[in-house]
Amino acid sequence: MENLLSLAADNLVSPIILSFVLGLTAALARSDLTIPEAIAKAMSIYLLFAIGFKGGVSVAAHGIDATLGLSLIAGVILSALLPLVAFGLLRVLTNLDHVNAGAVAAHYGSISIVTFVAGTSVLESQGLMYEGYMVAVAAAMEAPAILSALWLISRGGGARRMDSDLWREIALNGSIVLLVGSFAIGWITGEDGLAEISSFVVAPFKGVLCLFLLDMGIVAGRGLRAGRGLITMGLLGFGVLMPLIGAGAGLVAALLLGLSTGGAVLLMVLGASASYIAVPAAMRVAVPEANPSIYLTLSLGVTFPFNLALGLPIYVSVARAVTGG
Amino acid sequence: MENLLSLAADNLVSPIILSFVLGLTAALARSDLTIPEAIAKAMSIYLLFAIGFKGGVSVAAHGIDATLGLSLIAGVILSALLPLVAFGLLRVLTNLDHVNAGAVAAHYGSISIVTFVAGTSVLESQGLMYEGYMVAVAAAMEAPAILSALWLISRGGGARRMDSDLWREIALNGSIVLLVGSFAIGWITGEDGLAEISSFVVAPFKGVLCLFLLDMGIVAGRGLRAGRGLITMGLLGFGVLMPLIGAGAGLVAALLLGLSTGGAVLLMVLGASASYIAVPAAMRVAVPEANPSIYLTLSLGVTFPFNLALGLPIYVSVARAVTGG
Amino acid sequence: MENLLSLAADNLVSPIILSFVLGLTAALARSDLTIPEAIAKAMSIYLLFAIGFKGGVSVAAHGIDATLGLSLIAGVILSALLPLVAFGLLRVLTNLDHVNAGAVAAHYGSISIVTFVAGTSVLESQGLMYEGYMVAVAAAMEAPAILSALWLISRGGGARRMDSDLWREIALNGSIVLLVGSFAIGWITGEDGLAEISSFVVAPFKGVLCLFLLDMGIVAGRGLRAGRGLITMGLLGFGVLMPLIGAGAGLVAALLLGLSTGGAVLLMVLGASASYIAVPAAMRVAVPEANPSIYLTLSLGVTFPFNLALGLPIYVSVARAVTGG
Amino acid sequence: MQTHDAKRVEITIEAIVKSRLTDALVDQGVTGFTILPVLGGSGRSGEWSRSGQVSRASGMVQVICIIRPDRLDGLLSAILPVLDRHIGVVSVTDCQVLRAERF
Amino acid sequence: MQTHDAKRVEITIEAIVKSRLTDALVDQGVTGFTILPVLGGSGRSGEWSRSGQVSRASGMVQVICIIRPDRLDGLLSAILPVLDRHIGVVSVTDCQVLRAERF
Amino acid sequence: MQTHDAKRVEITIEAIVKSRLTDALVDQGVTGFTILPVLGGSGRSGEWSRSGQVSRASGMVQVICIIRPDRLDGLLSAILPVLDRHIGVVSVTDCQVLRAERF
Ligand SMILES: Nc1ncnc2c1ncn2[C@@H]1O[C@H](COP(=O)(O)O)[C@@H](O)[C@H]1O
Ligand SMILES: Nc1ncnc2c1ncn2[C@@H]1O[C@H](COP(=O)(O)O)[C@@H](O)[C@H]1O
Ligand SMILES: Nc1ncnc2c1ncn2[C@@H]1O[C@H](COP(=O)(O)O)[C@@H](O)[C@H]1O
Ligand code: NA
Ligand code: NA
Ligand code: NA
Repeated sequence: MENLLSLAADNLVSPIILSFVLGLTAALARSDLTIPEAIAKAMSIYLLFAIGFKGGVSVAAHGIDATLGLSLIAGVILSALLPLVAFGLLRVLTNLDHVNAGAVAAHYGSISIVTFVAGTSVLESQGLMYEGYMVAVAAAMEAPAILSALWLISRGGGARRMDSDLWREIALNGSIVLLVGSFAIGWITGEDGLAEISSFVVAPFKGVLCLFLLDMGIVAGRGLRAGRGLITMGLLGFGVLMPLIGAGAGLVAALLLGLSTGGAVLLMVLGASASYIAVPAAMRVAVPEANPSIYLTLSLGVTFPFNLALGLPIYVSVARAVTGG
Repeated sequence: MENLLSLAADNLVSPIILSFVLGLTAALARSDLTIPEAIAKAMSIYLLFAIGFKGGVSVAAHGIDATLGLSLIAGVILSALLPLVAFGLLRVLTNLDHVNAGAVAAHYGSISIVTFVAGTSVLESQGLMYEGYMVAVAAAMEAPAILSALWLISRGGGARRMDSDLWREIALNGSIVLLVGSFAIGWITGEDGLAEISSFVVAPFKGVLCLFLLDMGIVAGRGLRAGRGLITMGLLGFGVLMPLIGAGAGLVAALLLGLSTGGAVLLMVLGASASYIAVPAAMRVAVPEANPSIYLTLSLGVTFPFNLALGLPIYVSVARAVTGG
Repeated sequence: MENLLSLAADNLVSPIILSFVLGLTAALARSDLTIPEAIAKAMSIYLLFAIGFKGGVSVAAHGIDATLGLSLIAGVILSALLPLVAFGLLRVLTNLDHVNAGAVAAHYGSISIVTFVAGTSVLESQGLMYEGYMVAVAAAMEAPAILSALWLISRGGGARRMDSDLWREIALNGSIVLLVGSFAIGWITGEDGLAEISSFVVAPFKGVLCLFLLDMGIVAGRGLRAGRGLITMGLLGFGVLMPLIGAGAGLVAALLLGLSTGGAVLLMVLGASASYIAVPAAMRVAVPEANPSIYLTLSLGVTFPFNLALGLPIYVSVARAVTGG
Repeated sequence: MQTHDAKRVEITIEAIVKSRLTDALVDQGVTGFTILPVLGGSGRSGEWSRSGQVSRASGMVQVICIIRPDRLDGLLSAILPVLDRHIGVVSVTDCQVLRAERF
Repeated sequence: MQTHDAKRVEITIEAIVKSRLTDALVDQGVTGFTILPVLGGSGRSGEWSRSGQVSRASGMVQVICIIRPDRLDGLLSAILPVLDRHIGVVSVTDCQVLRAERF
Repeated sequence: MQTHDAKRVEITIEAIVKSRLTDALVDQGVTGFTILPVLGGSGRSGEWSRSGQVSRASGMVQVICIIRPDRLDGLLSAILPVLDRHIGVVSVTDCQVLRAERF
């Protein structure tokens, strides 16, 4: 417990978290501080490329163990099932209609790669190892949640349009392609490849993450200001409870798979985090009736900061206690 | 004197200055070399974040001494008084009306953070230390000049509109928020924080500064071409004289405060430099009648290159001679 | 031969090539992965600045030898003559009219700086030295091809408009100015300058190159999809044959000049590569009737990947065999 | 100067369905259009701005389509299914064009 | 296709007073508008271009506002105070819109 | 509100000849115009998009020019030589402006 508190305190004074706080504060105070759209996209491309590449290199270095395939399958299952839990919870805690509830549920089954990245940072500062292929698990968890949420929504009436555009949106969206592609590049080129570009993908990584979180703070703050009226106590409760449930599910899966402590933390983070890039785009295409302010504010304004500030230290402490790592 | 000349020569052959010269030359020769707006903004965000953060870390490392508070107050006073001097000088040397003279004066009371950054580069290459909190002094000097210039203008007739938008523009403009915010982050996270992101905020810093100065050279060159007709001998004289006066005032303040040699140089630089980001924006809101070509050309096309090429070595030499550093 | 194969294999598994392949694949699969225009421009500015600067520093370090001037002249001659060869070859292999054939020919006389950069990467990984002024030769080869192609086109009827805009477009286009300017900065500031900014221009260089090639892959892939119908077998043959001819001409020139093995490789690469930045822009101004899809698809979609994947190892092997390096 | 009557259709629509919209245009035989970026806006679904956004979920574009008057109805019917499901605005203006044979 | 008369107001104005302008619009009950980025331009105060600028002092945006004809006068009077002090241009065009109930 | 008749000319043209076009405008005495960025488009020469492009060879801009009706013919003749050689589209719309003395 003491451990958890000191970890939480340590976590809160990292430049990464404080950058998010700065952005959030600036936006809530209505400062005109903004990051140009092209730069925000560039930083997200950089982070995806770097995290994918490093994951691939780590797999090349440590070899594939039997659990890789099983972990991917576990990720897919988690991603597909968590929306059902989220949907049920939303129907209990809030009065969202089934379309909006389904759209929100899709976000919580899927994952936030930035939360994942922040998790790896914490692990590194704690000296905890993790399986390199967790990046591939993250990629695998992006899409299944979308399909199961669309199924939930269509059950409630009104057939969803699953045309080829939507399939392409889901399967070939830029962030998945980049993450999987750079993972493959890292795997193929291995340690030699890393040596060539490590002063690009490793050295400045945390600094870029700071600026990216500054931007996320700004966007979240603007969203919270605009969505003030939308976020009821029920939604707020959901936004804090659901990540804990997702983390719990991730922990169970990790124990069944026999992952390392670090790997368990990351699977908890993946379960706990909610998408704010890929899923919102898919929902605009497939379920335009759903209100984007609800799912964006919830995912970016509530769950993301919760995971960043409190979730991460909790997941690390619990995983350590349970796995004895 | 010899020392000054060799310093000036050294200064002129740095990649930073030459990058500015390259941009200036390209624009004057009407090359189509341009830096996209989003990239220029990103570089300025990077520079503000890095300089603020490093300043904060340095305060965390060396502790606050009694002069911090006094230096902030001195900065505010300098920023508030210099516009009065500038205004008087403009009325003597030029025939600008009181609105345009007031708008120009606001720029010279405020500061240019890029000139400040170039100053810290010179100090580092000379091995001179400086107080980390000078960054906070820079931030404190951004705004007071605006208020005193608006007072000057309103004295001349026509009440200025000081509505809430303008207050927010002045107090919460992005560059101040970012500078102060990253200073706070640096202060809180200290050397540990720096260790985490130094390969982002320290290592590539000078290189980014080169590209940023390339862009400033381009913008200044385009401004000079467009503003050819506007810059009279009187204005030119003002653009060179005023920084010397501002540096003198900064030196006096530094001696009274008992700053280190490096700190004295930086306070001179702050006094000498003219804003080209925050103040122009505030003037467009508060004094739209003033002609932006005049103040932008003067600040960016005359005073900025003067400080960069000649001012910096002069200020270093004088500060060394006076403080014996 | 064995050597060539292993070199080719090594080359193919570098992160640089694989990033291009990733971009190409994503675009062909119609993924929405894109790099914002401003970021693509910024990366190209960074690469030009870094490569020019490093070339200049290397000249400052090793001094100018007599062959510098001769190499520049050789480059100009190569650039001026290769379009004639290309034009003839196009008239034999394809049924392009003389306007389109001339426009394509201009691209092959000129050079691709990214191919050049990829060439220097291969040389470095092979431990081969090269003359630093090859960057200046690259700059000298950008423009002459345009003039000789315009002469070819005007011979076929319809006077070309060589007005001052076009001259400026050719002589002062941003990439030449930046390359020559940063070369000069590197030359003037020398090793000292490099020490100041090497963690910007050297350390992250290859990583940025990866992302830039990712973008080039995307653009090439989109071009290939759009230009499917345009690329006949004849054009394809030209796109592969012409770089070999250009490389041959480069090799002969290198032997006459007595360049090092690495220098010979780079002159081969310059001969072999086809412009895709400067020349397309000049052609739009001077020969708007020519179809940009033809020359862009050929240069970016056929010759660039050919050089990257197969050309480079071939040129290195041949140059080693011939110069005994 | 000889000019001809035409219609200028300006469609402000979510960026994410841009290709759905242009596909509908092309299906209808409308192959000429220009796409402008949109910085931000406000409507019944609130205010939004482009800066800092990473997701493609928010963000709109403006598609401009100049056509011969007699093709207007076909165009509007073709795009209506896309517009019906997604937020967006359409305006049609009378205009004059040079070189009518291009439209 | 059933269309309705409307007015398309296009206001090119300094970016820095954008929120002042949109506040004036919202105060007047006009909550629908679209904002386009502007790359550069030229007018009585000379030529300017966006590239490389860091300061928000230069730079303009174009605010497009489609409204029912009877609301035009109110809108114009609401924005005039902002326009009077700042450089900028306004044009009003007759247009046709689908789904008039939205305006 | 007192408004005046004017013409709104919108020229979509290759970015690379932008300065050629604006020089032609200025020569003709037309010193007021606004330039909008263009993201992409489609026409007889196919579809294109701005993203990822480095070369200035592709890419278009939209030049908007509001003028007094009697100056339209002069303007069109002035820009025709540029338009003739380069791809692009021109539309002219009737509009109303405030403060006619500025145009
Ligand atoms: N009256 C209007 N005039 C101009 N643009 C509008 C108008 N109404 C809506 N828009 C644009 O369409 C988007 C979506 O509108 P809405 O569907 O009403 O939320 C807004 O963000 C604006 O960009
Ligand atoms: N006649 C015009 N047509 C289109 N845009 C104009 C016109 N006049 C001015 N503008 C735009 O308004 C800005 C300011 O104009 P001005 O106040 O005349 O300097 C210019 O930079 C242009 O972007
Ligand atoms: N009918 C049209 N409506 C709007 N824009 C068009 C139209 N035709 C062409 N354009 C624009 O002009 C560019 C060149 O057209 P084109 O010369 O037909 O290839 C296209 O890429 C579009 O941006
Ligand atoms: Na999740
Ligand atoms: Na000052
Ligand atoms: Na060549």
